Amino acid sequence: MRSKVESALPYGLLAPTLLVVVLLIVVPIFQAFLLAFQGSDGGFTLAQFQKMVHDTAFLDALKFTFLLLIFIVPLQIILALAMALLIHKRFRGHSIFLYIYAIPLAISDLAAGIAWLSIFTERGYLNSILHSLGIIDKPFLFLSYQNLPAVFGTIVIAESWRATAIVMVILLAGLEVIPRDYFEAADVFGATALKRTLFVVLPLLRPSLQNALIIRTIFAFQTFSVVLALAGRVIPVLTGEAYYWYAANRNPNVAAAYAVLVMVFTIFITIMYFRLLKTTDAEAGYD
Amino acid sequence: MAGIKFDSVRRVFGKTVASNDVSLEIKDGEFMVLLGPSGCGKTTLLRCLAGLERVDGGRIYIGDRDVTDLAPRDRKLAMVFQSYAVFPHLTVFDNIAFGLKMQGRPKDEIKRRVQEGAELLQLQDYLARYPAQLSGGQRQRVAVARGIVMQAQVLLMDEPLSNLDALLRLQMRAELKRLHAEIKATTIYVTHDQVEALSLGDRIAVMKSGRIVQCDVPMNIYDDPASVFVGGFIGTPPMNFLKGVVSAEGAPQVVVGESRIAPTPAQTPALAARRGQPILLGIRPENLAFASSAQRNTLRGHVVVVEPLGSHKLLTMQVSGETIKVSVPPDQSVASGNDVWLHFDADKIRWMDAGSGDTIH
Amino acid sequence: MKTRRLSMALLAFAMIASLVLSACQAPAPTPAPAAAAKAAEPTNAPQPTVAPASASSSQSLIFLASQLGPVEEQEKMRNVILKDFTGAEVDFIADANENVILDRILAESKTGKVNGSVVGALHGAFPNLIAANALEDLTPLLEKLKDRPIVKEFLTLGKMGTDKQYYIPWMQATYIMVVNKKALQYLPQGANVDALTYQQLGEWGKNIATATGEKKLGFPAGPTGLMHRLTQGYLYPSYTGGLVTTYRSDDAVKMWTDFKAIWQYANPQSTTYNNMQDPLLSGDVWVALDHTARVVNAFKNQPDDFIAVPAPAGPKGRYYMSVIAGLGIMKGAPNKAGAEALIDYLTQPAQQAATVREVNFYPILDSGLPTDLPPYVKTESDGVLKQARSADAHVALLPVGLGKKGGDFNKIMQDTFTRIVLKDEDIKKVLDDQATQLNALLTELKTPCWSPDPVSTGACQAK
Amino acid sequence: MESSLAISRGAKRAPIAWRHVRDQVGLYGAAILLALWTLAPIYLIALSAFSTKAGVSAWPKSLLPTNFSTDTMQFFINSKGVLQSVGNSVVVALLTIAASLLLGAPGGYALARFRFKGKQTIQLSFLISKMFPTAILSVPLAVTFLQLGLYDTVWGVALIHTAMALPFVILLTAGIFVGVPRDLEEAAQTLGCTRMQAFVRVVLPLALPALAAAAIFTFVISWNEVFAATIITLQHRTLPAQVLSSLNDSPLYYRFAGGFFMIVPALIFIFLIRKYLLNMWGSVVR
Repeated sequence: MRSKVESALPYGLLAPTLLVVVLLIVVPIFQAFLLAFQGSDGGFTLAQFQKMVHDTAFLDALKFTFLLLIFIVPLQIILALAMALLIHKRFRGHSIFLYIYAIPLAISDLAAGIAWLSIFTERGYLNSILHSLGIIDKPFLFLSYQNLPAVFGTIVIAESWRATAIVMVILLAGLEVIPRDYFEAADVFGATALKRTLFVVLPLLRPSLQNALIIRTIFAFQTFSVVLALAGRVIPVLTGEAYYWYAANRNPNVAAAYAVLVMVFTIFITIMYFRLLKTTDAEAGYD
Repeated sequence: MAGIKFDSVRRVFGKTVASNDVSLEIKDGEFMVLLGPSGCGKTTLLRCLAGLERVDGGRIYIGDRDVTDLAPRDRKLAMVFQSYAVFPHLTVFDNIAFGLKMQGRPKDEIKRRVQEGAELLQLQDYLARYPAQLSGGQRQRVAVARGIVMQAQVLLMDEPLSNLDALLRLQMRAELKRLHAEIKATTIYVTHDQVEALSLGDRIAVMKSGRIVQCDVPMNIYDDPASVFVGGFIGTPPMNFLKGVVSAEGAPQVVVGESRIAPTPAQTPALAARRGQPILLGIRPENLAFASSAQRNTLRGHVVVVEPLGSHKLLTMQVSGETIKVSVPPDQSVASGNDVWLHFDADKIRWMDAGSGDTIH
Repeated sequence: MKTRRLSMALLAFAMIASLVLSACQAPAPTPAPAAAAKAAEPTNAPQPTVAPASASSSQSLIFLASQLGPVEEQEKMRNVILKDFTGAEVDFIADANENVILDRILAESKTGKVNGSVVGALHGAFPNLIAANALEDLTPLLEKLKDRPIVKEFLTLGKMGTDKQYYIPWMQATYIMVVNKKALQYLPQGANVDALTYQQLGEWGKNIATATGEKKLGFPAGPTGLMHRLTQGYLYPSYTGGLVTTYRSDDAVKMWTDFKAIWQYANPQSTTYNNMQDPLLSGDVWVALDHTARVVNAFKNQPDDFIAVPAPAGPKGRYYMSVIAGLGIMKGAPNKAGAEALIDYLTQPAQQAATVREVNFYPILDSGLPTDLPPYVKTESDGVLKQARSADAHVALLPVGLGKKGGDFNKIMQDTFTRIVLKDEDIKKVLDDQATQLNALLTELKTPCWSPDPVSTGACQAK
Repeated sequence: MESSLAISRGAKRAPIAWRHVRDQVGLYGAAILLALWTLAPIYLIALSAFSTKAGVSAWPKSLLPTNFSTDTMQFFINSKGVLQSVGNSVVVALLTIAASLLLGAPGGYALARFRFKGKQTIQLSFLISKMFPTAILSVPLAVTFLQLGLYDTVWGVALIHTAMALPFVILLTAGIFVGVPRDLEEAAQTLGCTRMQAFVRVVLPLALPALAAAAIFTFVISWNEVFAATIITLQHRTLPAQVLSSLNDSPLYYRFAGGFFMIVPALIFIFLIRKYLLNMWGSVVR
């Protein structure tokens, strides 16, 4: 009797959370799926997806979403790793730097978009600096639709700024649980800083990297405020299009189709991360 | 050619002086054990040598190179960590080969040397495995093999056996001794286990609070401890200490409780200089024996506990109000509650200053 | 241990505080900035034609508006324009995103839990609300207001093609051109800044670019900019005399060709501009076309630098869009008497004058503009008047009767612009594609043509 | 006694270790560079928020507060709805903390302490629940909330935020409870505590600082959430929703003021939880 209660306990403890999440997240997701597959007559249709695929912005949105992922994620990992490795050295005053590096963690993308717009716009701070240094005499148009690589670059920078903090915190937390002996062993056995990072730190950080990558990818697929602020819709992204279809075009069905697509991609990439970064059974010690 | 010299090495952590101007020379090929209780600074000294810890003062030399400011990788040494630090993401082979790979050795050389190292430590069958698939003892061997294949002039070991169970420790101890005989690298071995120290070391440096209090060959450390600290740290059970007073008149004798103990002629002048002063008498448990009656150099003792240990019986006794340990042959008949006479040879006694604890010569 | 206690206490405090705070969600008192209070000049005490029921004077009234969303405008509305209204305690709720307000109205009307009383929205939003049966017929109220010189055409629009009066005209706005005085020296030879053509606009931009090396024309083509309104109400009618019917006509091809030429001299950041006042103020742009409310801060902050001029003319004349906002009353409104009093109040000459003075929306009364306008409003209204009084001026209206599909319609316009101008696709092909979509949409909606397209019996179609 | 032992009393000072100096310079140089990179946008938006209107559109812009003015900031703070929305944001966030910790912490404890069937599935489904764009998720929710009468109430927003925060709270609290040694809890049980008492008297006090940090993290999630708040509220706007709706079409200087106003709490929140950042996320890693 008692063991029955015991074995039911974890489910009991999880029940309230599951209930809320199911009612407020899972059911709406399900409803959104319905919307995406529903025609105006209420029957099943793929028309919403056809409409989405044939939309002018669709291919660009697909392209830029993945391009941003490809550019931002590695850049963030490198930046975050640099920050985490620095803090990990526990030098005098490292806690101040940890605080500073972590600040963007709590800054919303809405505010981040406004901040970076003030930097990159034609008569913004970056051009002011370049101008006063005498590097340019006319403002450079970072946000010109005719110079997509530049616009893209500003987005990569702004997004990297905003979301590096979470990666840094996860990686640093991961570093903390790795015994320092491993790093010291690498030092003693002749590894340079670079080799140590490549051959010892990164492999040992794999679980944290996996978590960071998954969390970042989930968020990267969903951010668009910064993109919208800097590029308008010249550089469309999938979630941005979803929002645009909902808010501006008043078409929740196509919006839901975009959202479904985003979810499918996210799941797919997450599975990929699991595959790529999986510790082999032998490594984990299961024969 | 690759001796090691610590010259006034100092390392301070906040208010703790982990290494208080330590100077020590280790000869080429020597097996030096740093021994001491935890927190005595022995690991810090080792890490300073490895370059894992910065020194706050003094210099360190390997051979005639001043390595004080070199990065660990430039010091050309190998190390076995207490936790082994065997990389969990690399196979046994890759672990052993790690240092060689970092040096950029050719592939076939790496292979050959890893094979040799694996043979030396009987790891040939496990080369493809990951550390998680090995037992603790096997992982320890991997750590040692990784150090040995470097063929470094200096091999550092930081309590390498402390995580093994008693039996395995015994085996590995002998094996390390054999290995050292074979590879002849200058070795510094940190431990808090005095049995390991006595069995392995060519010399032992006993440390306390950041200083080396005695550095000598094992038997001298055991027989002739430089202080109460060393005597009380080494030996199972350690040396017994009894409080006494040097007689004020006549031939110098020491009064311990009701007994009067006469020093050897060699000890006499030193005691004569301390007439009327308190003094400590140090004697190892195995140097005490039962006597049938009071005679020269006997003490009256009361048996409190009897522990038969197979090879001998260990007694806990009260002597002039102090507790001491006595080791007697296994067939000695004795029971708790007995009052007995204890006899010892005067030349087995070590006299220590009651204030400083230093041995009086 | 200390920190543990502290955090425990903090947590407990947080929970209690949240419960207490949420329990007493009284509306926060509105701080009235001194400046705003001073700006409100003493006007004749309003004499409401509709006597408010005495009980309702303290009663609250929710006024939902899809206009005046920007924070400064909301403040003016609350602190100046509505200040003297005694008929009820007005809670003015506006949002820059029209859909938020419309959704709220539709939702309230659908669930029957009506909180809002007065609705202020653009003409184009009303069909949607009428279809949902959310609005009262205001014919009785209009009867009481018949002494007001409200422009007759606007009143007719308020009937939405029925015999019922669904809204009382509230205010109007338009799109004008704002010019930095520095640009005037580069005007093309013989061009009159008050009577430009689109072709001259292009030449002007070219002259500026040649002289300064910078492209200084500007259009609000950002994500929430109103570029599609410029296409609908200015470019298309000025070149083709219509919008839907002439969508893929040769005139339309000519229009897009000309506009592409103009766009060459537009600041390439235009695709990020949601309003034109910021780039005008920063100097990124010297010549811009936008909604009056979205350029007014340029005149306000740097009154000496800018002038307002009529939009350019095309081969078919100088078309401009008149944006009309109306006031309706929700069916089942909790405070109907107060609502009627409020509409009465807002359409009085004093409030109409205050509206243009404070928030730059123009009166719907025949009596013209008040004379006591602050200089920056005067500057802008000069341009508006010039535009309306131009010899070749014609009015275009916002799309009518698109209902929920207004977004789809705008998207077709926007996509046309994106593909032709930004992506440089073949004009004819794009127009054919988009016209097909347009026809499909309008067929589905059975929407007849609206001005400037000629009246049609069936669904409006591109030829 | 013959021994190589030689303790020299006078401490020899090491000469300046250039490697060490070089390392330190490199270390601090890199740390400061990265700090500048992080702080620059925050500084600049602060600069803009506290500039005169003319300063915001000046060219070239000064990098020093030469156009200092609190006018726009004051106007922003005094305009109707802002203070109220700050109040709403706080209430919503506190309600979210209370609800998500009360609901989520037991779940996190279950994940940390028990092995049971479906554990991985449950953990994974929490993750998957975050993969659907929030902006779109709010649409069906708004309809539901209208029917439930929760539309345009702080309760409604708090409920949605709770649902959004719960997957994180579960993961974070699970990590926190893993960090509390099981032995302590078992010791308490052998000393006569019931499971519940052991939890309340031993586990909870030990986990509390980290839980407080998790609470602040939840606060941040709620404080920054904008889409659900925008869609389901109108009169009871939270601050981000207020900024998004009323500032989007407002002139740039108000947007800067609003942006900066939203960033300030971020500075404070992270300061409060800086010590626990690693505890929280460290255990997520395992």
